[in-house]
Amino acid sequence: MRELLPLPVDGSAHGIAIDNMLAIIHWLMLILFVGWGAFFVYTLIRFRRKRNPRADYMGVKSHVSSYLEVALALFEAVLLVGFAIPLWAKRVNDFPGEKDATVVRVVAEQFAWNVHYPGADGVFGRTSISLITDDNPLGLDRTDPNAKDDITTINQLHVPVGKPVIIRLSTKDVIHSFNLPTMRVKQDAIPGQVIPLWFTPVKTTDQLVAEMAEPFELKGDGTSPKLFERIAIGDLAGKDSAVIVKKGDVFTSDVVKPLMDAGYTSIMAAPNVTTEIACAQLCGLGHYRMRGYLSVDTKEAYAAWMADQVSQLPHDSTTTIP
Amino acid sequence: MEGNHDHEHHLGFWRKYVFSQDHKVIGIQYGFTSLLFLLFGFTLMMVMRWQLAYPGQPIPIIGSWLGDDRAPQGIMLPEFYNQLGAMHGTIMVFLGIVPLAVGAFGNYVMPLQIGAPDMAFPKLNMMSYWVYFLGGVTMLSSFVMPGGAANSGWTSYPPLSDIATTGQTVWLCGMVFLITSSLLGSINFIVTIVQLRAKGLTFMRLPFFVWAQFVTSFLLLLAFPPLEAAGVLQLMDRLAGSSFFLPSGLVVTGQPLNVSGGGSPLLWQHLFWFLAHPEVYVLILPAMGIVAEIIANNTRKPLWGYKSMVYAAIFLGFMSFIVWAHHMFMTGMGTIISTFFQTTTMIISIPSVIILTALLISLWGGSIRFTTPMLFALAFLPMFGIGGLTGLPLGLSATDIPLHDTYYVIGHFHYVVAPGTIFALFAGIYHWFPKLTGRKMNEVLGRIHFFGSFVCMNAIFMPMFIVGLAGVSRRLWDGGAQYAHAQPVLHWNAFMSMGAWTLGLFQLPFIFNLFWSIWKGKKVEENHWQATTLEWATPTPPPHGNFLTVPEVYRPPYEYSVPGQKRDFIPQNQPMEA
Amino acid sequence: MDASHAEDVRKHVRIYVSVFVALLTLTVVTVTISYLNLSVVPAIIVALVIASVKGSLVASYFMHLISEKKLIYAALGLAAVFFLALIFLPLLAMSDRIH
Amino acid sequence: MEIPYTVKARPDTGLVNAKLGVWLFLASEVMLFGALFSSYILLRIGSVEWPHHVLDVPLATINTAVLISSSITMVMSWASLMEKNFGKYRRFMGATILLGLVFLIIKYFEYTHHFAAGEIPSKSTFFAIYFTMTGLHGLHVIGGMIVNSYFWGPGSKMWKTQPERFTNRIEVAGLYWHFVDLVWIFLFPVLYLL
Ligand code: HEA
Ligand code: HEA
Ligand code: CUA
Ligand SMILES: [Cu+2]
Repeated sequence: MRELLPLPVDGSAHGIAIDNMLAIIHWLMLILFVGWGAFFVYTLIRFRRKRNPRADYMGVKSHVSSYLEVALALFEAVLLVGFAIPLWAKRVNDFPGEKDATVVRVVAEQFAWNVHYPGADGVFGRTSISLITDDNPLGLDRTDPNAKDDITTINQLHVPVGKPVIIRLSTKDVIHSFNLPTMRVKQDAIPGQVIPLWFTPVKTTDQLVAEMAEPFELKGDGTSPKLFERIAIGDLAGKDSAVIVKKGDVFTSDVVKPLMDAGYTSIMAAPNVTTEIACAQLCGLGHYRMRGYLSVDTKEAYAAWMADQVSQLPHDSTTTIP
Repeated sequence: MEGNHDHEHHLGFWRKYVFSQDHKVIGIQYGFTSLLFLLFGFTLMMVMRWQLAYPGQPIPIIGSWLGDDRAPQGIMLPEFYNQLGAMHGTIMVFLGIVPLAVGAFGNYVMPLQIGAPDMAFPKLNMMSYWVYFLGGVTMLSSFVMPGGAANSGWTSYPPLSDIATTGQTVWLCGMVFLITSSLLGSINFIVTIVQLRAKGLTFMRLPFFVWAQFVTSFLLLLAFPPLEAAGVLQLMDRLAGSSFFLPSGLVVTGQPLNVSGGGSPLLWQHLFWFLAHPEVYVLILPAMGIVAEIIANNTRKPLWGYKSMVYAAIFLGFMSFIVWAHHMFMTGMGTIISTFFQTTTMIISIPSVIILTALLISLWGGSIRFTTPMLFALAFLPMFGIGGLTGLPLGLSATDIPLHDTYYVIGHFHYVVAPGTIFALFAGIYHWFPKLTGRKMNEVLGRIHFFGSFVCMNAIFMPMFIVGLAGVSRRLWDGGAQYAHAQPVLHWNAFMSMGAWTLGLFQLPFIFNLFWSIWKGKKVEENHWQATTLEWATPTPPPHGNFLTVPEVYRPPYEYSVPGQKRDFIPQNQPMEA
Repeated sequence: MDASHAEDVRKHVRIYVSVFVALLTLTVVTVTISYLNLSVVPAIIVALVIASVKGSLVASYFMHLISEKKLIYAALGLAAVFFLALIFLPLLAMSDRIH
Repeated sequence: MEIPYTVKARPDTGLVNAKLGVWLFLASEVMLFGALFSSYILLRIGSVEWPHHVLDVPLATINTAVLISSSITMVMSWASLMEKNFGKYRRFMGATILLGLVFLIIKYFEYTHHFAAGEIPSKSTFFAIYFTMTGLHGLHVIGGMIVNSYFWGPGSKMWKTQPERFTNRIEVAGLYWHFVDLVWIFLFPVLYLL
C-alpha cells in the first residue's frame, strides 16, 4: 500500500502504521484531486464561449457539492480519531518500562550528536557543564561512581534489534531536531528541556541496507559502473564454493568476470551506506552536515560492540578522561 | 487622522506622485515596490538553486561579485546560503506578496469597488506605504552588515537567532517597521469598508474581493501585534542581554553562555506562529478574492454560492487564530494539546474547500472566455488544490513526523503561494491593467507568460514532494548530498533548479509587456471587460476623488447574463427599471 | 455619544468624579492587601479581580463603553477572544508535554 | 467627492471614521500587551523563584494615582468642549499633559535607582520583563503626551473653524489616553504587588 510513496526503508515497529496512514491520506488526496480536476477540465471544455455563447444565470442547482464537503469532513474526522490521535498517544504516552528497554541519552550540539550510555549499572553518571571540554563534550564527571561504567560516543548510536529504545533527548546550545528517517522518528531537541522518545527497531541496519539492493546485469565490460560503488548483500560463491565476493564487500571491476564464469547473470547490490541520524531543524551553518550514524545490530553484535567500548574505558577511573 | 485634501487637485510633483495621499497613487507605489521585491526575492532563490543543484561548485558570473565572506572563489558559503534562505522567505512573504496583494490591489481596487472617494485616512495610508518602504530598505541593508543578513530562517527561532550576527537585529527592526505599516494599513482598510460603502452597497452586496480584504485586515490587525511583542523581546535579548528565550545552562561551542537564563525558546515559537499562521491566510485570501472577481467576469455568470463563500471566509479568518501550533508538533507536545491543534487544523481545511468548490462550480453553465487573466485565475484552482491537499498530512501530527521540516513542507506551501497566490496576482495585474491605463496588456505575450510559468512552477515544486517523502530535510546547504537516504532523489535538485531558472526567463515577456503596454498597449474602452462592479463605473484612469457623481448601488455584485436582458451584464450602479 | 446639552454633561461630570474616587480607593485597597502577604493563589486572584474592576470602570465610563455602538463591541469582543487564546493555549501547551 | 463621516456619524453604524479607527487600534494594542502578559505568565510559571516586593511600591502607587488623575482631567477637558468652554478645556488638557510628565519623572527615578543597584534586564527575567513592559508603556505615555500637546497648542486652532470635529478629535485622543491608563492599572499589580 505504501509502496507508491517514495519513502525511505522502514525498520521500526510503529513505522508501518505511519506509512500506511500516509498512504491512505495520499489516496484520498489523489481521489479528490482527480475528481475535482476531471470536473474542472470537463467544465472548461463544455462551457467555453464558442460552444456556449450565453451563460446560464442560475448555474448548478443541485447541492451534491455540500454532501461531498460533508463527506470530506467525515473522512478527516475518521483520520483524526481513527488514526492520528491513537498513533500520537502511543508515541508520547505508552513508553516501555526502562528495564526492558535500551535507555540512551542523546545530547545535540552544533553540529554533532553526543550519545551517552548508562553502562552496566544502568545509571547515568553525573554531568555538569563546568566539566565540558573538547574531549569530554558531555561534561561527564568520571569521579561519580555511577559514571565509571558510562559509555559515551559522538555521532555513533548503536542499539540492539528487537528491543525498545528510549532516548532522552536534550541539547547544549540551539534547537536541533533528532531525525531517524529509517525509524520514522523525529523529535526537536529544545534547550533547557529533556524530551524522551522511543521506538522499537525490528530490522538491523544490514537488513535495511539489503532492502535497498537493486539487481545489476553482469555484461562483462558493459556492466554498469554504478555496481562498483555498491556492496554485496550476501556471500557470492563460485562453483568450487570459494567465495568470490564477501557479504558487505564493495564490488570491483575484476570480480565481474569470475562471477559470470560462476554462472551469475544478474546480482543484487546494495548502496554502500548505513542508516543515519539527521538534523531536521536549522541550527546554524553546519546544519547540513550534522549527520550521525544509527547502527541497529544483532544482539551479539551489539554485545560485542559494548564490550569493545567498555574495554576502552579508563581503568584509573578516579580521573576524568584525558 | 482625517485627510482634508481640499486643494489637492493642483499639487506639486512631490505631493502628487511621491508623498501622495491618493489611494490609487499609493496603490501603484505599493505595486511597483512589491514587484521589485518579489523579483529580488526570486533572484536570491535562483542563486540558491545553483548551490542546491551543484553543491560546492563556483556560481557562474555573479559568483565572483559576491565577495570572499559570502562566496570565496564563487563557491557559496553555508553562512551565506542561510542568509539567502531567511531573506528569501522574509522578502517574499512580508515585502513581496502581502504588500502586493493588500497594499497594492487592496489600496487601488477596494475603495473603487465600494464607491468611496478615497481611503478613510489618506495621510495614514501614505504613512503605511512609507513605513513599509523604510522596512524594506532596512531589510535590504542587513546584507551589508558584518556577518551579513539574518541567517536563522524566516522563523528566526531562538536561541539560534539570539546568538546570531548583527543582521538579525536589523531583521527585527525591519519587521517592527513592516508590522507598524500593516497595522496602520489594516485599520484604514476596515474603517474604509465599514464607513465609506456607497449608498445601497450592503455587506452582502460587496464584491468577494472586498470581503477578502476585510477579513485579511482583521487578521493583520489582531495577529501582528504578538509578533511585534516577540520582536521587542528578542531585541531585548540581543541588545539588553536579557534571557526571554534563553534557558539556563547553555553551552555554545564549548563556552558556557553567561546570561541570567530562565527563559523559554518555545515562547518565541508560540508568539511567532500566532502571527505566522494567520499570515498564511493573509497570503491566500486576497488571491481568492481576485480569482473570484475574474471568474465571475469571464464566465459571465454570478458566483455560485456567494453567501457560503463569504461565511467560509469569515470562519476561515476566525479559525486561523487557533491552529498555529500545528507548526510545533515536533516540539514535544502531549496528546491533549496536539489533539486540539490537529482538530482545529482539520476544521480549518473545510472553509477553504467550500470556497474552492464554489469557485469551481461557478464555472458550470458559464460562457467562459479564456483571456490571460482568466487563464491565471483558472490555474490558481488546481494549484491551490495541490498545495491545500498536501496540507492535510502535515496537519495530522502522526504523519507530520516523517514530513516535518522536509521538502514536503516546502512543496506544500509553495504550491499555495507561488502557482497559487502569485498566479492570482498576475491575473489581477492583467485584469485591472486597463483600469489603470486605459490600455490592455498584450495577449500573446500574456499567454507565453502563462504557459511558461505554469509548466515551470510545477517542474520546480512537484518534485519537492518526492524529495520530502524520501525524508530530505529543508534548509540544507548541499541539498542533502551528505545523506544516504537522500541519494535516490538527489538528481531532482538539478531538475528543480533548471525549472526555477527557466521560470525566471518566462518572466521577461511579462516585465516587457507590463512596461510596453503602459505606452504602447492597445487602447480599450472604459469598461473593457464588461464588468459589473463599481471600479468600472469611474472614468479611466479615475480622477482624484474617484467618482464624478456619488455612486449608488441597486443590485448584487455579479449580475451577469440576467435572463431577459439583452446585455449580458448589469452594473451594480444601474438603477432598477420601474 | 453627543450630550449636547450642558445639563447632562454636568450629570456625566458627576459620574466621572465618583469613578475617579472609586479608582483611588481601590488602588489603596489592593496595595494594602499586597502587604498582608496572602498565599500566592488568593493574592493573585484578589489583585486581578480588583484590577479588572478598575479597568472596567475606566473602560465603561471614561471611555463610554457602556453606551457604545455594536460594531465596537464586536471588534473588542474578537480581540478579547483571541487575547484569551493567546494566554491560555500556550499555557496548556506548556503543561501538556511529553515526559 | 469628499471623504464622508469625518464629522457627522454614519447613520447605519452610528460612528465617525476616526472613532472606529482608534477603537480598532486599541484592539490591536490589546493583542500587543496581551502577548506581553502571556509571556510574563509563561516565564513566571517556568521560573524557579520569582522576586516579591522588590520594586518601589509607594512610588508606583503614587504613579497610579497620577495616571488615574490624568485620566479624569482628560475626560474633563473633553466635557469642557461639550460645554463649549474652550478656556476650561485648555486648563484640563494642560493638567493632563503635566500629569503625564509627572508620571514619567517618577518612572525616571525608579529606573535610575534600579540601574544604580545593578537591577538591569540581564539580571533576571523578572527585571527583563519589568523593563520591557513598563518601558513600552512609557513609550505609549510619551506618544499620548505628544498628541495631547498638539491639541493643546497648534491643533486647537481647529476649534475656531470646526468645533464639532475638534471635539471628536479630543474624544478620540482621550480614548487612547484612557487605554494607556488602563494598561497601567494591570501592570501595577502584576509587576509590583504579586
Ligand atoms: C498561503 C499560504 C498557506 C495556506 C493557504 C496553507 C494552508 C494549509 N496549511 Fe500550510 N503552510 C504554509 C502556508 C500555507 N498553508 C507555510 C508558509 C508553511 C511553512 C512555514 C515554515 O515552516 O516555514 C506551512 C506549513 C504548514 C504546516 C506545518 C508543517 C510542518 O512544518 O511540519 C501545516 C501542518 O498542519 C500546514 C497545514 C495546512 C493546512 C491544513 C492548510 C489548509 O488550510 C488547506 C485547505 C485546503 C484544501 C484542503 C484544498 C482544497 C482544494 C480544492 C477543493 C481545490 C481542488 C481544485 C481542483 C482540483 C481544480 N501548513
Ligand atoms: C510568499 C512566499 C513565497 C514565494 C512566492 C516563494 C517563491 C519561490 N520560492 Fe520560496 N520560500 C518561502 C516563501 C516563498 N517562496 C519561505 C517562507 C521559505 C522558507 C524560508 C526558510 O527556510 O526560512 C522558502 C523557501 C524556499 C526554498 C527552500 C530553501 C531551503 O529550505 O533551503 C526553495 C527552494 O527551491 C524556494 C524556492 C522558491 C521558488 C523557486 C519560488 C518561485 O515560485 C518564485 C516565483 C517568483 C516570481 C515568478 C517573480 C514574480 C515577479 C516578477 C515577474 C517581477 C516583475 C517585476 C517588475 C515588473 C518590476 N523557496
Ligand atoms: Cu542541528 Cu540542524
Ligand atoms: Cu499553519
